[in-house]
Amino acid sequence: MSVLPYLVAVWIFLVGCYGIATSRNLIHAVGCLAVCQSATYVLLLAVGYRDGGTAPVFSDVKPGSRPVVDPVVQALALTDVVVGATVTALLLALVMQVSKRHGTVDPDELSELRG
Amino acid sequence: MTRRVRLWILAVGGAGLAALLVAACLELPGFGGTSHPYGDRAVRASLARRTANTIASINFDQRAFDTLGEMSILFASVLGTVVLLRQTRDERRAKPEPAYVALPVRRYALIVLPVALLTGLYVIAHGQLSPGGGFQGGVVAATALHLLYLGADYRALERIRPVGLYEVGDALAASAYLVTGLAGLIGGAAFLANTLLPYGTFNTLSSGGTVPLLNAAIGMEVACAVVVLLARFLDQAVEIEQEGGT
Amino acid sequence: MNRRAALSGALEVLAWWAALMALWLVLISAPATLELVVGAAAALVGALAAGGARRAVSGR
Amino acid sequence: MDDPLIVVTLLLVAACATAAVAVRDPERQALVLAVLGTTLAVLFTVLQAPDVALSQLAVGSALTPLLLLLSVRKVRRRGRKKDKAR
Amino acid sequence: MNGWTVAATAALAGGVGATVWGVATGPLRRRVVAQNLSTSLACPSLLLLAQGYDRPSYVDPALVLALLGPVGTLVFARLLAEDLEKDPPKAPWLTYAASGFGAVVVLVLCVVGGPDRAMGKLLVTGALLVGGNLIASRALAGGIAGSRHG
Repeated sequence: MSVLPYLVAVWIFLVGCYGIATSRNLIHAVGCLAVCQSATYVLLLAVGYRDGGTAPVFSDVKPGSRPVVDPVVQALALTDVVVGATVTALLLALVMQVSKRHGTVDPDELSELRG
Repeated sequence: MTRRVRLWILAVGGAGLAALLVAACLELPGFGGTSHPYGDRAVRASLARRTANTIASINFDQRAFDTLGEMSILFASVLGTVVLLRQTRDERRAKPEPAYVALPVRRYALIVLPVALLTGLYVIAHGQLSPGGGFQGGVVAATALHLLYLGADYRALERIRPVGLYEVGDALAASAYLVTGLAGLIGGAAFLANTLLPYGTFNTLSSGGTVPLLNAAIGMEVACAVVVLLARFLDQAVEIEQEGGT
Repeated sequence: MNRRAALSGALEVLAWWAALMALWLVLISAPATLELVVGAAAALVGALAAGGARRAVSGR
Repeated sequence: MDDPLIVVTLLLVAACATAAVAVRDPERQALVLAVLGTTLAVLFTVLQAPDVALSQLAVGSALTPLLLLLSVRKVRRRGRKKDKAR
Repeated sequence: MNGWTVAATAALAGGVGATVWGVATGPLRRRVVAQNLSTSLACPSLLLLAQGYDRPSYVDPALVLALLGPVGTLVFARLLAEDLEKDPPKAPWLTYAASGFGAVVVLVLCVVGGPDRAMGKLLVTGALLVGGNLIASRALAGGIAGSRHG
């Protein structure tokens, strides 16, 4: 079953998209977006894995003594986790503004309000 | 466009996307394969520059320009949040009441705050040796400060955290990252090139040339950004009220 | 009176600094000189934060 | 894929992500997202990525829940006023 | 798959799996306790993995989890205080069992590791984990009274 990690990443992504599409509360939708983002981390790290490999951090292991996993995908995932958190904060700030202006955070109710 | 029609469109679109994604997954190389061309070259380049943590070497040395992009995204989203959550004319600021917190919880917060701050600084400082770096350490340090809000109340936190200072710190750290890059340019090599400082001895704090400097700049920038972010959210949730008084 | 308060405040920061320095020594793997210098600075920041936090909480 | 540890952690993360979407109330979802952050960190450690695990722990354990709950509190207080006014 | 990773797999599948189910269903008081338990079970698992993979540097994420896990639970105790006041969680034995498990794992690893520098870090992690776990459950059980502005 060497395709399970990829399928789990696809499942998490689809579940997150379903959550965003059918959410009745914008804050819940932002949470589902965070789930979608975590799907990309799972896929990235699954691509970079090597059987029997260890992390390419040589502070406590001699370089070259053990096979290592791919560090490039880890660098991508690492920065994205923190930036994703601040982007989530920006989205929540937008939700607060929507709630302040329209008094509701239900996307269906929002689409009916005009002006 | 009733809700039912939308659900149908979602179901059909979702099923199509799922089928394509699963088909793609079956074509991917097996999980745990041994062909990682970029990884091997990255490890070799990192060891050549005597940086023990290859991921820090990638983030702050081989792809430092990309991290500059990540940092500007982070800076822009914090800027956007500050603009969005400012206090508008029809709102007033109510003083936060002191909250009752049990003594053991308060003592725990007062003890763990400096320990978490020190751990955050440790994670930043040893970014290019052991697992860690500016991004993680910055968030840990910033979260440590807010233990005061959790252990006591928002008034105590406001007393210890002047927001203006952290906004200036955020901008300073971002420009420090840029200046370090320009220094590479002035030094005759490329922008953000790691040719200025000696690479030092392997697995020590001064190894890796400019990686520790960029690490510290990112650490300070992320810490200040998160403090400013949480300051605006706490203001909105705890202090600022509509004129009608919610 | 505030001279004595300032003295006890300084003593408290010093105590926090020593404790955090000990914690730093536990965290790092090899005590090189540069590590100790960075550790001393970090412990000082932590100690000042600890002192400030206690004053912020008690000075209601 | 001989490693049952990877299979267990992957299924744990999948179940927690599904739960995070299935829970509709934002406050309860913040709780599930905090646990999702922890399970993701364990998965990253199993996939030999301690840096990313550290990053996910720092962000997912205290920062994201705090942001979510503060916005829920702001939105809920506005909602309460609207109901009173109606 | 040496002994340590088998123990970690068992702790993850049994313990953390139960907390995921606990946090997704049931009344709010049980969900909050489940979130607190998920931290106090995941941290020993990380320590076991660090020993199983023979990588002392993997203790750093476990240390940060032992530090920030209880802080996350304090966030929930603080901001859900109004909802928790109505039926505060009263399941101390679960929390004590989890802290006991954490303490046992840390002690076993200290004995195996021998008195070197890594043992100090393990003891700090263990102290933070058990202390944080107990304080967080104390806060959940009513340590923070809900107030509109606080």
